[in-house]
Amino acid sequence: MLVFEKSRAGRGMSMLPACDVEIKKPSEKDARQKELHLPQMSENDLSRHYTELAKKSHGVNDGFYPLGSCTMKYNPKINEDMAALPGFTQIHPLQPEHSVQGCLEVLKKSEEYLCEITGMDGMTFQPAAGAHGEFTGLMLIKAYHESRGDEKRTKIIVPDSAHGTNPASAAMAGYKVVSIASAPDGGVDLEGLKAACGEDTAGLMLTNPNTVGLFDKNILKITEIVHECGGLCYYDGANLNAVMGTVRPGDMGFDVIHLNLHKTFSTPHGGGGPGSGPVGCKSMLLQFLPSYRVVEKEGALAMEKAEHSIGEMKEFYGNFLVVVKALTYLMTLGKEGIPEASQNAVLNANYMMNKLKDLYTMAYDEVCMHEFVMSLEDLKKKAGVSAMDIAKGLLDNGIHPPTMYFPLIVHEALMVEPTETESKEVLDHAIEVFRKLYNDALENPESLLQAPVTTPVTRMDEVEAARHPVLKYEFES
Amino acid sequence: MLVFEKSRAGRGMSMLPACDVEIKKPSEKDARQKELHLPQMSENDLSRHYTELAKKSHGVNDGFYPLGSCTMKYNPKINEDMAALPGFTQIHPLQPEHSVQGCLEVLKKSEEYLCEITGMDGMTFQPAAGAHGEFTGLMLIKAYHESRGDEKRTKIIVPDSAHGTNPASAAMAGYKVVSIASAPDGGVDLEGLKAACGEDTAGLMLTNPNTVGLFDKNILKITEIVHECGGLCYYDGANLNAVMGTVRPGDMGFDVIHLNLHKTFSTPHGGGGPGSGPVGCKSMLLQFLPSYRVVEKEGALAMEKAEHSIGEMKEFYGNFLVVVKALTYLMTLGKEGIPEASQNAVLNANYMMNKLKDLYTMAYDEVCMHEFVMSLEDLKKKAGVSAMDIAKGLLDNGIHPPTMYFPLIVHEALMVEPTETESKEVLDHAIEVFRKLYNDALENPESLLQAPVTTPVTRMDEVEAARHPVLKYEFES
Amino acid sequence: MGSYVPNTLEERQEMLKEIGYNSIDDLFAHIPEEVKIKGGLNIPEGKSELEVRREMENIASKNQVFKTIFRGAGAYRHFIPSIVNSVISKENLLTAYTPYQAEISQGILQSIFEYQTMICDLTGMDVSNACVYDGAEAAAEGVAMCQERKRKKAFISAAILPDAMSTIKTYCHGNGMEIVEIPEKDGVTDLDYLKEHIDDKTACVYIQHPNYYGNLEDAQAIGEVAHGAGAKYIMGVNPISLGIIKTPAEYGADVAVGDGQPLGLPLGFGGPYLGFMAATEGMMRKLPGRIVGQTEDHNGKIGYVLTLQAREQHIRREKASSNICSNQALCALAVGVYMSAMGSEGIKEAALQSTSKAHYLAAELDKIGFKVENKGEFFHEFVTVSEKCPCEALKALEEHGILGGYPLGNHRVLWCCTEMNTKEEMDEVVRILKEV
Amino acid sequence: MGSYVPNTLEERQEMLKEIGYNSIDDLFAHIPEEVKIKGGLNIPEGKSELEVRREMENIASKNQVFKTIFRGAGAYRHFIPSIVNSVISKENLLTAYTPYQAEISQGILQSIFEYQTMICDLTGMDVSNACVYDGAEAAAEGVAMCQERKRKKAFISAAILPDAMSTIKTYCHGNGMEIVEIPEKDGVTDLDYLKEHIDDKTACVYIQHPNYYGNLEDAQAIGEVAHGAGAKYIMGVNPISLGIIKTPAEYGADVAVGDGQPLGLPLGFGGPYLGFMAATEGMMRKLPGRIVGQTEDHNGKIGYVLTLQAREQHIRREKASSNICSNQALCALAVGVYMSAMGSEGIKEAALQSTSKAHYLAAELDKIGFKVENKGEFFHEFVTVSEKCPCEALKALEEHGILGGYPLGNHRVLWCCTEMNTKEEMDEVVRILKEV
Repeated sequence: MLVFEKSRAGRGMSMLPACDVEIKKPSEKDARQKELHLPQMSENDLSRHYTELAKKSHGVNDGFYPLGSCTMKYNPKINEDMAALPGFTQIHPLQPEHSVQGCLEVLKKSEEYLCEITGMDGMTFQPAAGAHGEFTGLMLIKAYHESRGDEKRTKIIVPDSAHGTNPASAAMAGYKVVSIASAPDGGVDLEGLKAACGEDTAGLMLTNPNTVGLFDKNILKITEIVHECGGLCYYDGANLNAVMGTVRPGDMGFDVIHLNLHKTFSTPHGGGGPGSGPVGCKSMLLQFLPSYRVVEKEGALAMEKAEHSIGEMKEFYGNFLVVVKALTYLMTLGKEGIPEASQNAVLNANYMMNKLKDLYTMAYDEVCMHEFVMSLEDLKKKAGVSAMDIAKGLLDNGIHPPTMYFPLIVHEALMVEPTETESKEVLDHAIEVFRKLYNDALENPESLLQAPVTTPVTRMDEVEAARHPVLKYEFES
Repeated sequence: MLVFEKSRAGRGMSMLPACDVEIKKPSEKDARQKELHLPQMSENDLSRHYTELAKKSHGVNDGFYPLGSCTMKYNPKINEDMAALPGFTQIHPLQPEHSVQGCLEVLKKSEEYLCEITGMDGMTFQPAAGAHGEFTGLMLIKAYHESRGDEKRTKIIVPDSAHGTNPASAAMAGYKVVSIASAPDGGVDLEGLKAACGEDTAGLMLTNPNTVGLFDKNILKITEIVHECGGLCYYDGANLNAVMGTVRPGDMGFDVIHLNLHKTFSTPHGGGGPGSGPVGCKSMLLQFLPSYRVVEKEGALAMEKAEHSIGEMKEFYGNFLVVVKALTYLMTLGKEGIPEASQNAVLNANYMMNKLKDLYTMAYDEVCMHEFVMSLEDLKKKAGVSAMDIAKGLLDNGIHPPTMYFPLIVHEALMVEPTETESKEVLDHAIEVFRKLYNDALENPESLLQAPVTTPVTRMDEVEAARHPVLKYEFES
Repeated sequence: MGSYVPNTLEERQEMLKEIGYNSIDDLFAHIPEEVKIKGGLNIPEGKSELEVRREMENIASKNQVFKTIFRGAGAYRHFIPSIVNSVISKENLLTAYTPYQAEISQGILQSIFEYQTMICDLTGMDVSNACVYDGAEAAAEGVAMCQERKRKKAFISAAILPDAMSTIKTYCHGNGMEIVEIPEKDGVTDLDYLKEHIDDKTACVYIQHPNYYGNLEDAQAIGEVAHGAGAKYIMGVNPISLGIIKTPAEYGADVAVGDGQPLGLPLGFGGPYLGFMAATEGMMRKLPGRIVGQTEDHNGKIGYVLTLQAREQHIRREKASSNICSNQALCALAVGVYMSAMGSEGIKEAALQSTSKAHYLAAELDKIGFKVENKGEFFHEFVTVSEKCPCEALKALEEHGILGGYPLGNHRVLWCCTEMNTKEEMDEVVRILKEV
Repeated sequence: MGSYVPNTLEERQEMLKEIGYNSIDDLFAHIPEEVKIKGGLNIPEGKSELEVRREMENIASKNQVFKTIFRGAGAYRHFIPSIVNSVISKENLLTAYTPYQAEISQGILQSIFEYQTMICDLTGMDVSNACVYDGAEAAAEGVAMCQERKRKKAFISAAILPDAMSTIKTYCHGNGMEIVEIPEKDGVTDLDYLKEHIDDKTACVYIQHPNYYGNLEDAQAIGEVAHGAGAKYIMGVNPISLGIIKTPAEYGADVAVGDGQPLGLPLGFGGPYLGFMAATEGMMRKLPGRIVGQTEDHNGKIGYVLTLQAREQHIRREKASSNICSNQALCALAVGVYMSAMGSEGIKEAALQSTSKAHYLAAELDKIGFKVENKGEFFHEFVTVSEKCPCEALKALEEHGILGGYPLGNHRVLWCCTEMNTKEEMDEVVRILKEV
């Protein structure tokens, strides 16, 4: 039942005292005319409403969540406590600098950690999410070429295995997208790349390890090819959890990177956000960064604007409280913990892959990084059970499904990312469920076509939802 | 699965830094020999363990909880926030007085509010729960008689409808319990009381409204009879939610009272505690109070011990953080809110009772206070369905059962206390469910004998549990 | 060192052995040696929870928490009911991903559907998306969604939040739209300038209402000018103000955007906040970001799903209406809880008290030489101008634990009041300022 | 006025009408007029949430929060992992009643069963109850449960927490047991006195270990004396110390009690804390309070229930082993989370660091004239004696945000260290004291 259906005229909670100054109302000309229909609830009813909604939701805390390319790792409790400190939550973004030295220290320390981890020279925390970071990074590339009077660079090269945000971000930055096909091994096809590169190339956007979970062995060659034609290299940090502490994008030849603090650095996804997508870059791009960077000045921390800033990407300094959570995590893991996390993410993925590959067809049968992609094309042909059906079968077993139908270059794809915070028992249990579902698919396909049956609702009619959109509750009056 | 079964040797969380001083171990003679078997868990596994346990629990926040005599009202969120303020949680109980003025103010303000509500002259917050308060109150009565050299008063009169804690507390205080039968109308039988009273009477313990939910119309007469024989009158505050703001125990002739802050004043029950059972008394008993009272001295607040204190009932000053929650509630409701709460508790109870009484037999068919008692004796005879079976049927409908088989003077009793924080819709739904179950009992009794079927476990074998007690997990080593 | 990896060294070895490897290094063997880090990362060693807590608390203590705040300028301290944080701390909601798997995400989806309804109710618009990053970014997305093949010019009022102006410019530098700043005149948008310069290449006109200086614009007239030229009309609004001030719909806007921070989100040194976006029915498919719709499951049970995904990046890639993927979902949840807890009456009251207190403070400051610049109606912000630089005055307030208004240059201060400010506090400000 | 009543005035009227009444007063008509309050309660009017929050925060701010604490004496500041509060804030656990309805209380029941197991593991005893109010009350209940028809005398060491001594006396004044205080000699229980006075009327001997002064007692020997006289042996123990110090079982105790506060509960100005009680198998049915046992449901599924209820007040009334009803369940949950988060190694480490730091501080204080009185082994508390009154010294520490030891009279101070105290802090104490 919607909160509006639970609302009763005249109910409510007592939040504010009576006004202690003379009441000033807006003039008739500017006074609101339409009545408001916000819920009128007792606190008990409202609280129970959200208790109910929470019961119909599923988070990492409820169980295994191997959602490929999303890095659904455990969200440590201390992160939340630190981000809830009044010394952070109650700070106005426009307080005088001397009164926000703690906030500036958070940004400075986070930049130091993350620049060292990525091999970059500086970083902005303004971008609010990964896609926002991509757009920011591309605007830096744009500013770079413009600053050199290099106006002809109008194209961004994007592999066909990329996340949809990559081409979308390039388009927002006003670039034409050149899509290049992947090599049979899932990596960048060097010849294709060379052919695409030219004096109109602004840059390349790459995810490495790529979206099929493989580290591109030609990585140095790739960035070299792009640099040779005058383009810059953009690193999509979505998969950093696979390699942090082992390799650094900066050392692989990348000039700009965005990170997803809500993936790699353990801040929760919150049902879709807020995330944080800081963008790091090499020194020649620092002058273009948006927002402020924190610098030391006369023994105190100060905010400094870049000389040729691309301008703001949003208000203030980014999703600051999310950065607090990530810094807490960085300080906790530190020098040894960062590589330990990625090593175990990779181990867990390879363990699961190897324990499933006799049944499920792996898109690429080699060592994977932190995630792997299976193709259910065969199974679909054999049994009429699709990747979607297997995914829905997992729901009935308390496991969140892998990412479905991505990357687009693999048919009937399921992309599995266990993360390092899952134990062997959890993986073994999931392996067992996956194997059982495979057998179910062969022996009793109908059971999967009907799945899920244990969830609050069964499969939804998405076509109808899009065809006749009902996007809000209609009030009677 | 128990947490111990999820434990794996070598796992764990990193809580403490290395020791920064020389390590000092106890000598061999006093060194622990037996190995510890505490869980070894990752934070993710531990966190999910308790997520699981929480899912197998049911609180007020999950739905209607009409548990008679327990006053399961809504627990406001602001109470929890206030009790979590570092300015309260991080205060050592033995700090100098000038550094705990805020804590003392909490105790002082709470005493002022509660003394006015109960009509008492002073209060101690040391008792940790209702039963602890009862024992405290009886020790005050004992001290009173002893201080007068009145050694012959060895008996406490308790009606047979009383909570079990009443006679148990009297026994702990070294009193012999004189149980008096209730009058047919559920109240105190005046003649029986007179007969029981004598020069060996230390006092009377009474709940009013009583445990069948009725206000004793003879209340002034009752306390007068006890006083006349030289006894004191103890008020069990369990049912204060019915009358606060309308009558005051002090005005009814009571000399001592305990309150249940976790019932009447909205602090949560926590799965069985912590509660808080402050004890208030009339002026002649103040000199015997345990712990400290807060007084004003030279413009500051100070702690003062009673001259002839009965001694401590526990450490320090009681469940202080629970008192913080109750004070938050008291301040929120205030002068008009306190009677409003009790009026609506009574209205809700009468509403439900009247909507059920054509089907269910009410133990006393008159205006009830904040709760009412039904007897299912007839139904049991007719259909073989007991109070227990109806209770279990409620579980399958998402409603917490009423208190079962209490008070003892009503057979097959179900005692329903809706509280004031439930809306008409919630009551109407519950009424519907109760009526449906009644019909089920007649038409399909088997369905109730098997209930519940939707819960994590079905009915438990309690006999076996008590006969062959398994009270802990047995480790293998 | 802290670690969230459950498996012990032995278990890792066991797992490796089971899948035919000797060491973890084997799994990284295919990575070219020359890019591998030599000698480890140059960052501090990991720390125990006790140390991290101690260090973070120490860092937080270096910030000054003001008990009393009269500063807004884009971030507003309103009352946040306890129930808001209680709800958003629920881990099933906090630790979930974007609700792609509708069957186990009905709680989150329903909360977004409710949020969309409330935003529509508040703004009077037909449709709302599930939120974007913040008010400034919502403004930029709003301008972008009005772009048409033959209309690539956007008129932006100069009297808007500077960060919003800058963000719009950044986005437009990306998507190729031309920005024309409509100058400010007497604290409001210069309507004459707009009338004079608007043309048939104009995609949209954007104003903020109340504007950066707290003033109400002649919002109806501006909309008429925009529509007269065939352009869309976008209003950036303060959501609290909508409790008592005309809705964008009532002023004739096609798109309404704003920052949801005043609706239950803490100041948090600037974020996370939330950008809300609502539009007329006709612009529904141009909205960026997630949208939740109602539908039925296979058994006919009502439920909710992410819908109209054909607009989005994961389907349309470079042809998407925006690249947005993660938004500020948990903030939208907080906003939903806030609006439910306050209710219609609560929001109205917050609005009424905010503006009433601002008018009281303005009058009092005016009396002591901080002359109020605002000429027409203003909501809960206003600008004072004084002969002397206000730096001394603001410093004096700071020393009393009061964050005064936001200095605009050397003589002007932008003040803000909300329902959190008491008369007592305001009288204290006046007393302190008199003494300076 | 704040209110948590959902029903509006109209709804109340409607409900009254439906059941045949005109007004709420009708429902109270049977209450004698002469006892009714005239003119309402004399308490302040109700307040909005904003006002209540403001006032309570203001009250809390009148307390001084010490960053550094060297005071114990019954309340100890140990590290509390973040996960502890995260778990006990879950509302299904927080807002539930005592788990009488086992079918919907398996989570709470299992958590208690786990708690009981951990307490048994920590103390080495056979059975544990589900907790009582706190350490002092647990001691009093422990003494009471040893009473036998012909044994009504209890020997109590004078070297225990004063509140525990007082509580034991109060309880014994109620139940009629005679208390004999065993004097303290050189900071420990006078064994010779006990040997001399114990007799066949003695029900039990109670000591605290480590005792009030931090000293380890000759616990083995005391137990042998007790048992030699046919009496029960009760030990009050600090649970953290059990990480490294012999268990009560190893010393031969029949009953072990203590305060669980060090295991994850905040100082909280003295409560809520938790009293744990464990005993040998033979004394199982004498334990007061709730006990959870494992059993099966009708389908053979393992589950948990409240058991051995024949001991309890709601069944046995005046013949119950105790009157306890509500206990400190949520605190027991916190203790369970704490012990799981710390694990065996964590508890050992906390114990080891606490004692190591106490020995460091003792040595340093001894050097500067605060002579350490403790003669034998001590755990994490110790007593210094100085010629001058320590009041000046403690005040100086206070001014630096340090809560020093607890003054015992005019020359002695009882100090405490835990893993929370750094060497740096201790060196600062010494530096400050030197200057006084």
